[in-house]
Amino acid sequence: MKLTQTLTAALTASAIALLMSSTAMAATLNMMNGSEPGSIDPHQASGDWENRIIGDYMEGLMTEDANAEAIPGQAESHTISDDGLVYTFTLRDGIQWSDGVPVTAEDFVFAFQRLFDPKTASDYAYLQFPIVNASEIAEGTVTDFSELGVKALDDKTVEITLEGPTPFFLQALTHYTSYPVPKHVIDKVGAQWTQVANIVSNGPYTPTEWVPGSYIKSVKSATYWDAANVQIDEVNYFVQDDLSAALSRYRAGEYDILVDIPSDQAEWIKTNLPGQDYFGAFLGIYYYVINQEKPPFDNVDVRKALSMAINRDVIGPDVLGTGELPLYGWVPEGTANYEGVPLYQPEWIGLSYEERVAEAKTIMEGLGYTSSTPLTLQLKYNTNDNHQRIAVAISSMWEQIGVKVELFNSETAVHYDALRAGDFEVGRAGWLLDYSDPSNTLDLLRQGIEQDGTTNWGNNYGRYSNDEFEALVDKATTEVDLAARAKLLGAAEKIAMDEYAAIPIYNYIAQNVVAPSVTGFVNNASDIHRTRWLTKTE
Amino acid sequence: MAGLTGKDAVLTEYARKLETLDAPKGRSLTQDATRRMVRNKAAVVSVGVVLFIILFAFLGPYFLPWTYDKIDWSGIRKPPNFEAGHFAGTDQNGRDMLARIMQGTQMSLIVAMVATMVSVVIGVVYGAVAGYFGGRVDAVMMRFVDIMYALPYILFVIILVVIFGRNPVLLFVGIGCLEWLTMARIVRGQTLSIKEREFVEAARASGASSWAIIFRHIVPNLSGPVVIYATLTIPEIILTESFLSYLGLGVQEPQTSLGTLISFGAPVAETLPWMLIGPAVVLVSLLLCLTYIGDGLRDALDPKDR
Amino acid sequence: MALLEVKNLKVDFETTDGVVHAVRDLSYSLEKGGTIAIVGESGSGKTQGAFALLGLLPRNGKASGSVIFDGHEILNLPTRQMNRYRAERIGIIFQDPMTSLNPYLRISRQMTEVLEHHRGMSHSAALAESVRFLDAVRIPDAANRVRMYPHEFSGGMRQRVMIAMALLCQPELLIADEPTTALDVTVQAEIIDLLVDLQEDFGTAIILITHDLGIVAGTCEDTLVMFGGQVMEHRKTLDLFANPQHPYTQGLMAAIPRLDKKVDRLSTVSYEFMVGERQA
Amino acid sequence: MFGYVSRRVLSAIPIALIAVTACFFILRLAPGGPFDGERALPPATLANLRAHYNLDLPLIQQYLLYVWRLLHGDFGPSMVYNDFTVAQMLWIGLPFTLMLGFTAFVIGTIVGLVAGALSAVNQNKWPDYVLVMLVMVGLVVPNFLMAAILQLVFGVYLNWFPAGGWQNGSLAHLVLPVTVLVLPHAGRTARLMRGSMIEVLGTNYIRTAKAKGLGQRLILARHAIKPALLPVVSYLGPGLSYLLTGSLIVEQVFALPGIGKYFISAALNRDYGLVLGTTILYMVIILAVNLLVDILYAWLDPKVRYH
Amino acid sequence: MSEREPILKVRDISVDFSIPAGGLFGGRKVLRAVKNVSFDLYQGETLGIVGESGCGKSTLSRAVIRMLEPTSGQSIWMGHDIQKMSVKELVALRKDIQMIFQDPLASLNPRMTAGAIIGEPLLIHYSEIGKVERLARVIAMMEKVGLTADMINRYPHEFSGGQCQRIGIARALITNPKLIVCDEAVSALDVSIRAQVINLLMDLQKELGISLLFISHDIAVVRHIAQRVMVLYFGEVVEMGDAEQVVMDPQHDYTKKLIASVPVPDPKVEMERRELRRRLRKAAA
Repeated sequence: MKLTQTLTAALTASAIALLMSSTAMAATLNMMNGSEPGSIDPHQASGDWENRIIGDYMEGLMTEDANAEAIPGQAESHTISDDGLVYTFTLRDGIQWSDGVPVTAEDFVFAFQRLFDPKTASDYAYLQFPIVNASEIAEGTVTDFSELGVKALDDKTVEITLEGPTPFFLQALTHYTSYPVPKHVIDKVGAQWTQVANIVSNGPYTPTEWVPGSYIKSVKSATYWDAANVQIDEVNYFVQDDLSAALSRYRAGEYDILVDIPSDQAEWIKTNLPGQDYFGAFLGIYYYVINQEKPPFDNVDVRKALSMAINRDVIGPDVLGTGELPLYGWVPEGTANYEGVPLYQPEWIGLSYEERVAEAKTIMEGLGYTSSTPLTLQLKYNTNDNHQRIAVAISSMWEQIGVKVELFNSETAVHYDALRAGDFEVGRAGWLLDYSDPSNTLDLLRQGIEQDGTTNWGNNYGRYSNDEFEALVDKATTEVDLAARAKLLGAAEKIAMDEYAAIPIYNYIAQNVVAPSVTGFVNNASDIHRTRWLTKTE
Repeated sequence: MAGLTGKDAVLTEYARKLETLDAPKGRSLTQDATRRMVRNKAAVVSVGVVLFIILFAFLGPYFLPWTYDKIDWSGIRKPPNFEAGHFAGTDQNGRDMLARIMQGTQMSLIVAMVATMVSVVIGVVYGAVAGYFGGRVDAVMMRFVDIMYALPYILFVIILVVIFGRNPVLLFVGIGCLEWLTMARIVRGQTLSIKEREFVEAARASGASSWAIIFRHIVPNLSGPVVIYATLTIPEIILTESFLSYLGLGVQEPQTSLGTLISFGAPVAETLPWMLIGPAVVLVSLLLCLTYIGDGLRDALDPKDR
Repeated sequence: MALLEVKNLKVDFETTDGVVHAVRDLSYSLEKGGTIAIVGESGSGKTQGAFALLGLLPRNGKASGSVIFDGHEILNLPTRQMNRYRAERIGIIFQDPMTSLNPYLRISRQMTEVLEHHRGMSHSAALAESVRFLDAVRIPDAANRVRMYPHEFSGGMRQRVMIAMALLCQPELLIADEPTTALDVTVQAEIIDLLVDLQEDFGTAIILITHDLGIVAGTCEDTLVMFGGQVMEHRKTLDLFANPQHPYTQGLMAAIPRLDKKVDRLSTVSYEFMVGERQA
Repeated sequence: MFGYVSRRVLSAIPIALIAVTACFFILRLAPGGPFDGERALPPATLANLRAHYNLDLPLIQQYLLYVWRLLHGDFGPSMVYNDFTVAQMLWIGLPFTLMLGFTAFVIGTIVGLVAGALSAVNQNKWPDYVLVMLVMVGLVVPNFLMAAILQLVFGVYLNWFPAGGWQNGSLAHLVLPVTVLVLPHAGRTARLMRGSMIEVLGTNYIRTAKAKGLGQRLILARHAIKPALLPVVSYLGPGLSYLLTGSLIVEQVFALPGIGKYFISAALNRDYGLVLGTTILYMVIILAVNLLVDILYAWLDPKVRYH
Repeated sequence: MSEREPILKVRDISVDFSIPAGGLFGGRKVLRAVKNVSFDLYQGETLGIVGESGCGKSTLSRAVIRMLEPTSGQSIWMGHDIQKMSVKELVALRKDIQMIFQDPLASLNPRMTAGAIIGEPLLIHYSEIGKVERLARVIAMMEKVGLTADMINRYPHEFSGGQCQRIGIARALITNPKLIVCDEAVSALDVSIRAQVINLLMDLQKELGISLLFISHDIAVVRHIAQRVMVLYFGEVVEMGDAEQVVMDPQHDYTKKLIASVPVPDPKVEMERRELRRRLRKAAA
């Protein structure tokens, strides 16, 4: 009895000591963050690795919860006008920059003006083009920034006016392009404001150290409005391009979170690091584009045969080994604002793979392509192990239906340059959704815009063109009712997919690996995990 | 007329003599070197191994049930399985590793040969010309080499990939065009010393033209250092190729090379070891043997040892 | 007792073309302060026969037989023991003064190290002694030139440096391996005269290895003529020249164009004597 | 001496300028541009970006502008990394690259020299065979493979050293990357050293040294090392450029800061400013090292010194 | 003698070399290797040039036949100034003037067979003749210089030094030249072989009536082979005249020293000469 008591006392004491030491010791999260950030200026960034850093130190009017759903951020509340065009936000009380200067509505207005300013040359400004006069300012047709649809009604109130009803706009406001920037600092140091010596934050963390090529360190910001609930004191965002090296370092205990893995190791991780794999579908599609300006690819049957012959069931689980889900439609499962629209499925979904191949073969034979007189095509992909494997697998699948494939890989810049120029037959592409809305992918299939005598096809590399599709999407942009809008978009998706505007292959899977010491990490469709929601126990 | 000078009679007599002449073949320096080489055990073993690898790479595929680009859908990333005919396992695309190793070895060998040949031809001509003419010509030509040395190699390679991208042999002709710098320097140095040798002066005294001297007297005497350096260039190029493969600038799929195979195998060394071990063993033994052969040749060809 | 007693010295080389017998059965002896000339054409084995004494044969060379120096067998001694004879008691001068001096070290370093190593002298004492020897071999301005590098000396001067270096420890025996072959005639004469004078001054025994019968004539008491690794003739120099016995010696002497006699046609060496030997 | 160095430096300037010019135009010849990413940019944005980086000017004007800025010590902006100028990035990465490179260079050279010399002295005996074998392994294993193996064995299994990263210059973080760089460099140096040492040991002046009764150690240390070093010294220049090329793989695998990896990534991203900046920096390093090597050579070889 | 026209007239040939001046990175200075040398050479005659290494004798001989460009001076070959010849004329001249070199092995391309080496001048100057005839001439020449036809396919390293020099002589003779420049042609040979080669050269000269410019550091050899001797000392002619006369009664101090230095294979004579040299040295000091 006495023994038990002493034991318990000792245990309690040591538990307390442990607790105390862990609270005394700063919790540091070491995150393998992929590539070198190009910029941590919200208006210059363009990648998810930059988003992780920026989203931790800046906060927009709206922010993401652990499930990456939009929740109030710097704005305490908001109202939306009935026509869905005017959003009015009320800022929280007492929010301030990390140097103690209050965050005001003016900071937001300044940020949006800066975002669209042609001089800023922001890559992603177009994400906020729903705002009145945004695109006009970016294009230089409107030069008076005060005509922008973002206004400060007073220090605490921001009013944003949109061109049309945009059901995903609150979600879009979680994107870093909408973050405020500190006017008082930028006025002083200009573009140098992101230097750690100058930078101020309004989010949970403040960058304090940046060794290019190595890491960025952010520490908890005391001035953040919800600082009391932020558990992790320090975050290191490590630059690490080599994925297998990253895994080695994770295993050596040098990282707490891996945001990507070498795909061959997925199985190994599941077996050897049980419970640490956070693999979940997220909003991204992997697809092949077919140049519809080049015969015979203008023939829908050829595209159909090519699509049918791809055995999507083996690509994710076997070829990649990560278990990506087969994708037949254009809008990935789980996309918001798409309630009531069934997941798109081609009419041959019920056939077995052998039957599909047989039918595809018949189609091709009908067009005169057999194994002795094959259709020769060039398949372009940007240099990457996974793209290569898929290309190899698919070219072998296509071989069965009388298609001879020549593989051609090049660096990213060259690859996309070729896609954009229409200098390809079949090409690999992918799209990670910027915000959860069907229009984000459907816009990829919209017709090109005539300008200066040429057609700019934008991201519609395959140059798919269908007036009916166009009309439906256009109509949806002005539709306020979400259900009706979803229906319009669903119809558009069906038209495009029935015509094989492109060949979807799989739905991306987020491949995070999280150490057991880290809690609060939740798989979500946007693959956004703000450090604010995480806890680390040493 | 014929009898006037007696020339014809003399000629006839010599012509008859020539017919009966059974002059023994001399032992050329090359033959001498070969004999010395044969005494070098490491080199002989290496030659054997290299020959074996060449046979393995070029004849091996005829004895395999699978081709290098054929996908076995039932065997994706599987360890060696003799029943299915995958003696060295399969890769992530379900292709037979052994067939791919053979094809990769072929590719690496062809590429190394082509690039080496190109670099040798350019390097020898360039170096011999610079060295022989000397003076201002030499200064300008060598300055150019200096500039090339100071330029980042990888840039050229990227341009080359863009231009020649789809044809590995052409790409490596291009790499050969960049690899000749050292060869040119070595050849120039040798030429500088050879042109001081008396037999070159003898040729000049006989009225031989500069080009005749370069190609008849200097170039053949460069064969020692050229052969040695060429043997050492082969592994260098194979390594360069693997470096490029690691960066994703190597040969086009579905063709492969040892470097490509290793750069794919290295990250999965733990989970799919058969993807690394096979190509690594071939590459390392190939490079090892080539280096030993290079050393052996140097010992055999080096006139100082004679 | 003779200073040096060479008996049945054999030197074999293992080459890629098989074993080459460079020296077969070389025997001679040399008294203290005596001189002997070993004469032969290239390939006669005269040089290798001398190198074998000091264990300086190339890696692939093997010596057998017996070499007694001052009562001790020194043939094939381990390097450590041989080093006590080298330079200390037996000096050697090589044929090519251009390559035999280390081009990367000053003359001073190359000379003083001998004295420092064998005599344990301080550097400054060794330097003074070195300068004295450079003076002795008639190098002008020795005190300054001792600090120079070999390539700053002419061929004849370098050979003088070599001689000075070989004599530093005042060895009992000096082996001069073709000491003048690479030099001009006038310099050759000076060096040979120098050697003879030094021999008189220091009482050093000398083995003079040369291909030139003319040099031998005025210098050595004994002369040994070698051909193909074998001794053809070994006699007092005066006798040899007055009355050469071996056909090879005779032929050799007649083949030299002479300044003191005019002939219309040089006679050449007949190798007929070899026919019998080869078969034997 | 000063005159020589300044002459060499002056003569390097045209070389550097030609090289910069070549690089500038070759880069522009390559298809793709800095803003060809996975997503098409709206034409307005693209135009804004091009104007921002002066890419809308005629090529020759861009070139002159670049050279003009360069002469003022301005490397211009990076087109991918917006928060730093090229000069800033290089300035931050350079000390690391130099530290990594020179540490490996010094260690590799010393290890190579010692191994080569030992090998030569014991020519065709077992220490020679063992050393030659080790050297060969260093030479033939591609460095990315070596890096992966070392990382796995010493970083993960044995956990002796960190598997990557760079914490305030801790020595432990340097061990593995330096080893990867050292092996091939030491291998090449050892091969050269072995060859030249064997040659030197066969020279007449070594025979003279032996005839002086000097011990083997003294002969090696005083008579053989210096001449044997000469061919190795002339290799040091190219050797360092090999090392710098190798360092970009090491920097990538071990996730180290440093300018090496910009070399590749910037070229692939068509980040013109960064590629040129890195190129120029590398060129300056290589030219400077070559100059140092020549001076070292002259110091080692009295014949060069006096002519 | 004087009525005959010389085959080669050399007038005031000088050669300057620019050499590094020394010092770590110093400039260059001019070294005059040959100073205003003039001589005549007649058909069938041998002129010996004697001097020590570095005295400019090789430079002189090469400058005369324009193997290197002299700084000034003329050399008239059968009425034509060699120094003014065009490249084409020079090539033609090489047919008439051939050279034999010092190092028998080094002067032969190690990668060519004896036949190819000897035949090369034919290939250059008589490209019109066929392969058989060329071969025939090569064999004929080989036999003339004492080689056998079965050696035609052998490589230089398979020959002895004397045989190599015979190949060199055959190569020089095959174009039927009128003048052969022998640059230390016998210096590197062993005594016994040297005698053979000297005899061969003298025989061939007698038979073919060629002129020789015989360069050597060995005055005994020169005396034996040449009718006239020219003594060069630091690029200048210090003595020139009948060979017998120069050797027996040298006028210039340097010539005296040179002659006194040549070893004589006779112990008694050699002892006396050493005494003589000692006296000369003392006198000089």
